[in-house]
Amino acid sequence: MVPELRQSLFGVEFQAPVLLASGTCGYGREYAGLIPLDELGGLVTKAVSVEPRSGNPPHRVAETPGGMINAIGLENVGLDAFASEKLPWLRENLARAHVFVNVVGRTVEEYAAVVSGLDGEEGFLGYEINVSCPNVKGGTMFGTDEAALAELVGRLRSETERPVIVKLTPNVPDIGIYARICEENGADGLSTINTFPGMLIDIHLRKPVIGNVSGGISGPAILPMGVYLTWRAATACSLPVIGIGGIRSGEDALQYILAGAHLVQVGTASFVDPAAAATVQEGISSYLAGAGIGSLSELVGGLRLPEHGQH
Amino acid sequence: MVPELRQSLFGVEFQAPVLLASGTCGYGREYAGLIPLDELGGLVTKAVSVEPRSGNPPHRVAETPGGMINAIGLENVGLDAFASEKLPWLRENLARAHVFVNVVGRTVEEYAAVVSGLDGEEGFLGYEINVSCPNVKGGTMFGTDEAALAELVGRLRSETERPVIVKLTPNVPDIGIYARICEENGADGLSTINTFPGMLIDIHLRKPVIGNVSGGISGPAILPMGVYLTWRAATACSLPVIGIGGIRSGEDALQYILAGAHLVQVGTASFVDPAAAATVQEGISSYLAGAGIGSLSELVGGLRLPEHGQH
Amino acid sequence: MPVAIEPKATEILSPIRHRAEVISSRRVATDTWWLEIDSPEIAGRAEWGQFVMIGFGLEHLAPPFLPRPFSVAWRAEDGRIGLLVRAFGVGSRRLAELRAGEHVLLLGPLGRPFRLEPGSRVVCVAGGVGLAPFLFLAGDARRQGFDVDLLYGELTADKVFDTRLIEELTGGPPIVWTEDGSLGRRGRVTEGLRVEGPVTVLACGPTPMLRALAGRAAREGFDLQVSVEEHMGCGVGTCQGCVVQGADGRWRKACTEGPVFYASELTWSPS
Amino acid sequence: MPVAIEPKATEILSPIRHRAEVISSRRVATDTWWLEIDSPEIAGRAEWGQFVMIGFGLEHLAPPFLPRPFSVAWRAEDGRIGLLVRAFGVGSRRLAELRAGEHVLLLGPLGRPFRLEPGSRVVCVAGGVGLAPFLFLAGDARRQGFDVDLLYGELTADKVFDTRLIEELTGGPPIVWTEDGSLGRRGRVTEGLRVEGPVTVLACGPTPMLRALAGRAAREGFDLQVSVEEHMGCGVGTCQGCVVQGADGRWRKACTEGPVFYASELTWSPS
Ligand SMILES: Cc1cc2nc3c(=O)[nH]c(=O)nc-3n(C[C@H](O)[C@H](O)[C@H](O)COP(=O)(O)OP(=O)(O)OC[C@H]3O[C@@H](n4cnc5c(N)ncnc54)[C@H](O)[C@@H]3O)c2cc1C
Ligand SMILES: Cc1cc2nc3c(=O)[nH]c(=O)nc-3n(C[C@H](O)[C@H](O)[C@H](O)COP(=O)(O)OP(=O)(O)OC[C@H]3O[C@@H](n4cnc5c(N)ncnc54)[C@H](O)[C@@H]3O)c2cc1C
Ligand SMILES: Cc1cc2nc3c(=O)[nH]c(=O)nc-3n(C[C@H](O)[C@H](O)[C@H](O)COP(=O)(O)O)c2cc1C
Ligand SMILES: Cc1cc2nc3c(=O)[nH]c(=O)nc-3n(C[C@H](O)[C@H](O)[C@H](O)COP(=O)(O)O)c2cc1C
Ligand code: FES
Ligand code: FES
Repeated sequence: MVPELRQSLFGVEFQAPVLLASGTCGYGREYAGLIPLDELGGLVTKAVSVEPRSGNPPHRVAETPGGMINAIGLENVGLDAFASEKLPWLRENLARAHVFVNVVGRTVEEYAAVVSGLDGEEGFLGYEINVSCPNVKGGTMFGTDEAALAELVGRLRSETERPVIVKLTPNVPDIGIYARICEENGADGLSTINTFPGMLIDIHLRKPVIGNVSGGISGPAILPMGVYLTWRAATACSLPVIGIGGIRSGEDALQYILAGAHLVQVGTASFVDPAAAATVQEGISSYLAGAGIGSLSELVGGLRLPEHGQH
Repeated sequence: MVPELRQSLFGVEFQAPVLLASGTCGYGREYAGLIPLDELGGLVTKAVSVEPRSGNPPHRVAETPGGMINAIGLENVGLDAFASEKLPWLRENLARAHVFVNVVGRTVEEYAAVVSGLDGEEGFLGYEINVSCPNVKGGTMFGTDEAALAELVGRLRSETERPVIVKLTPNVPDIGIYARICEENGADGLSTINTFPGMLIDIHLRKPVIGNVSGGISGPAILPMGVYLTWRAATACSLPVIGIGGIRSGEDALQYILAGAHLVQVGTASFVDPAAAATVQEGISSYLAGAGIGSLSELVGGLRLPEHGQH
Repeated sequence: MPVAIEPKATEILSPIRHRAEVISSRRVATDTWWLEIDSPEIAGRAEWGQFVMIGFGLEHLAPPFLPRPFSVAWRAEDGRIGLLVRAFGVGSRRLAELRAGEHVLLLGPLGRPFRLEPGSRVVCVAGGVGLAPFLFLAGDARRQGFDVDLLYGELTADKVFDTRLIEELTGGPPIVWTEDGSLGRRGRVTEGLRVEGPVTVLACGPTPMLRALAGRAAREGFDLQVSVEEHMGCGVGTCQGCVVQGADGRWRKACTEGPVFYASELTWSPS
Repeated sequence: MPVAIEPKATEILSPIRHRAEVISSRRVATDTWWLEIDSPEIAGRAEWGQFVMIGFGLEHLAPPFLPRPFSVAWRAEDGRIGLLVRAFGVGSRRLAELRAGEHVLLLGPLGRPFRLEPGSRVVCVAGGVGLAPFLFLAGDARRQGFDVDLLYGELTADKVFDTRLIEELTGGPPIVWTEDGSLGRRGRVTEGLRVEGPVTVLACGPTPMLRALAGRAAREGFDLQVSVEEHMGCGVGTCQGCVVQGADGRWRKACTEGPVFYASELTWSPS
């Protein structure tokens, strides 16, 4: 018996629970021919901003223990070129995998401009809102500023009927607060988590390895943090959650799913092996088959807590 | 030429910059005979609370990718037994390595009771205040609550003339804010960082592996986060900083030192190899010798930033 | 006449940490390997039931990143120690794959050993790789004049460690039980335990097996020593990671207060 | 008469990802190894100057956790590819230690290759392991009738890759330079470059060397192709990690727009 991986979510059906994470799969086309994109759950594009952004000076990536650091600087082609040059390929080549457009901005207006600018186009399902961006107005990130986040989510809700997924930032004392703000302001789902701020120093040159000084840490190193924050977010509100962080096997993905995620994303692991997302998907399927579980959805949020736990 | 590792700090001289981290070296005695404790910079005891604490149910530790999770639950013998059973051994057996007592509490009063209760004793230099503890009054951690932290540090300052080091928690949007609160309220130094909240799920049992459900993540996986937060804390205030997180080589330690740390602590690495702290210390020394650097203190905070960095 | 065996363990000597070379590795059951490691330091000091922490050192990040506890299953005159390694999860699988010439980091010998009462018959009850400490103990004890029974249970025949090697190492044949009866007697190894006259009962194996034996020991009134398992961080008492619950409800460290406890020292909560 | 070499690279075929076995490993200089890997798929398609990402796959956590870029230094009829691996940092040290029988994960062939202009003399300027792509290119080009000079510079003699093997692979002796004069000519390899008549100058090596050549190319007005190095995440254009600065100030991806660029396409900021 082939286990059922399909789930209905955000008004559509996902054929499988694994998506490629934003910033690690370009605009999809780069992986064409190399991996079976259309057999995955979907993908999230590189961030799109209203104007093109040139990004940070090199080095932009380097290895850290069990993971990596990156500071790309949200380099992207901008809204117009995305719509005219990138979206058509996705529209024409993906029939079953769903596409989310990752959206960034420096002001609420900038985010709203991307959403309203794209909303009439075809070839994607919805938006993943990256709130780990500095807010020009407040100085802090949208994702760590309760009022700014509420305003942003509410505004984007009014711009579109498509699913709006908010991708939360991990470096807050209580992610549940931010999860509830998203829910109360009309988001359709959450992605947990973005990268952790980190820094790598070249001790010989006495300089940061990364041109931007600091960057975001991703990869297996952050797996247990991602599982925890996914569990906290999923139990703090009733929105569906997409689990992200360090996933490189079916077992890793199932930790997120038991913690409450409906879908997962694979990021850094695709650099280690472009076949990672497919491997994760097969790993989930063969685990279910081996354990005699008919459908993945039986496991979502299926974590059993001990009575004595004092989390 | 043997490089100079000594540094004057907190009113005393540290013969070397490497200390054993709290919770990973018991009360020192457990390592006696196994590693040359008195040749290190020092050690930080397991947390001491006013009453004994029994701690969490098993499992309390497990491996995570490139690191580990722990939820010991601050099990400790309590103030009185610490003073009568543990401190004498440290006093009698350590002539050169300095001892910090790691202090925990559920209220400001409990912290203050530990500090005032121990202050007349001999055998230790000062206190490392663990603020990653839930505050009974506010529900949040002391380390993520600006007002509670200010009150706590101010109160402890009034209880003792000994060095008070505050050990900061990493899961805040801006650690610089907390660093400055410590400085303004009279702390003598900072330790950065404590563990990251995380979770590990046994997918077969569908249960958290850790008896306490969630725990703290430590080890190499968190090295780049620790370096970043040390740099942020060291540049946000003028207090000396002790760098902690994932250190297992002289090179790792030197990243922290260039980021602004005067001293470092080695935790999880001692489980992998009890000789880790000595290895780190030798690694620092041989790096300095090879690079022709006469004294470690030349490197403290010696990070050079590129002009374009937009951290 | 058996001679009294004095445990030196209450004041444990500092353990030794050293890099050691794997001398040989041999598959002895479906998922189990017999490793011999060159460690004169540990071979010279290990007592029955003590264990080592075995890992790969600071540069290794893949599992096992933290070292894992394994019973000293054998110690040879020439300085080798033997470990019986069952590929259980991802970390022990890597250890089971160790090949001659590879190096490991050893810390040991660790923990409180088994104690034998002079004049008593010794019954060892081993569940699965719980056999390990008894390979070492049974042979020594027989040479010292003890009358030893070694009861050894597995689920199925393919998991049973080479019985000729067991006989060679321990100086006598084990009494093998399999749950499906595919080798030896059929049923749970605990059924094989008969307690008559002065007897020292020692047990090592999965917690449900130990729990069952502890229940019998309490009901039938015999002394039982058990070697327990718990996740370990340090192996030397610093991390407080390895606790099991004492009879008084307080936590006891498996690494330094155990791994061998009298069953009566512990709380046996229903699983 | 040399034949025109048409680069097929603008529309690059999808790269291949596969597990491959190391066939042999041989130390060829103090810190440099020559690896042969069984990869008929990549051997059959690699072009001059293209590279592979080489790593250990998803279970490996120690460096190299991320795969590392290495030039295809050779491709044999029987499906082997050759890599010239210098132990530079901790990741490449592990790759240099690869032994026959070990497996790696390969992704390739990747990137935009060198282009040869028909009728021109070919001068390859190699700094250190920048030699790698020219082992493959020089032999092929000579067989195709090109007149090829291979200038090869190292700091000291002990770093120089086995010159007989170079001659065997490329069909001619390299012109060796060492900075200390311990082998071949003394000085920087760039001093050896004479540009007369129609010439295709190709360079691979450390950035300061490329910068010096780019300066000369601009001043003396010859075409120069350089193979650049930058940290890479994916190797296939998805991560935008590997940028170098284009002449117009915009970032260019070394993995898909390079690694071979005309020097005039890039900004050469003073180091
Ligand atoms: C004192 C003692 C002696 C032992 N002697 C032997 C022996 O002789 N032969 C043998 O085959 N096995 C023995 N074990 C069990 C062996 O240590 C575990 O099978 C092994 O640690 C499992 O690791 P893993 O990575 O394969 O398991 P995983 O389940 O993949 O490990 C995940 C995590 O669990 C921890 N863990 C899991 N099971 C155990 C366990 N039982 N003990 C400690 N940590 C655990 C690991 O440290 C890791 O953090 C002994 C255990 C103890 C405590
Ligand atoms: C297109 C291309 C072809 C190459 N061909 C060869 C070759 O044929 N032979 C050879 O010996 N070397 C070659 N290199 C260089 C080789 O990739 C680096 O020496 C190697 O990646 C260094 O890794 P490390 O872990 O040893 O270095 P470390 O400095 O320890 O690595 C730390 C980090 O830096 C990154 N890094 C460091 N240097 C480089 C680099 N130069 N390129 C990419 N990432 C780097 C690593 O990915 C890692 O994240 C090539 C590089 C490129 C870009
Ligand atoms: C090179 C790189 C670029 C990224 N770019 C983006 C981005 O543009 N927008 C975004 O929301 N997240 C971005 N991320 C974060 C990932 O989508 C993901 O949240 C994170 O890497 C954790 O997952 P992982 O451990 O599987 O990589 C990027 C990550 C990497 C490594
Ligand atoms: C088993 C264990 C117990 C710990 N107990 C304490 C503690 O009692 N008090 C404290 O401030 N930190 C405690 N810590 C945190 C460490 O002191 C240190 O901050 C953290 O582990 C990061 O350093 P590392 O990566 O070198 O281990 C503990 C860590 C571990 C692994
Ligand atoms: S394993 Fe650390 S105290 Fe027992
Ligand atoms: S290495 Fe990822 S875009 Fe070039």
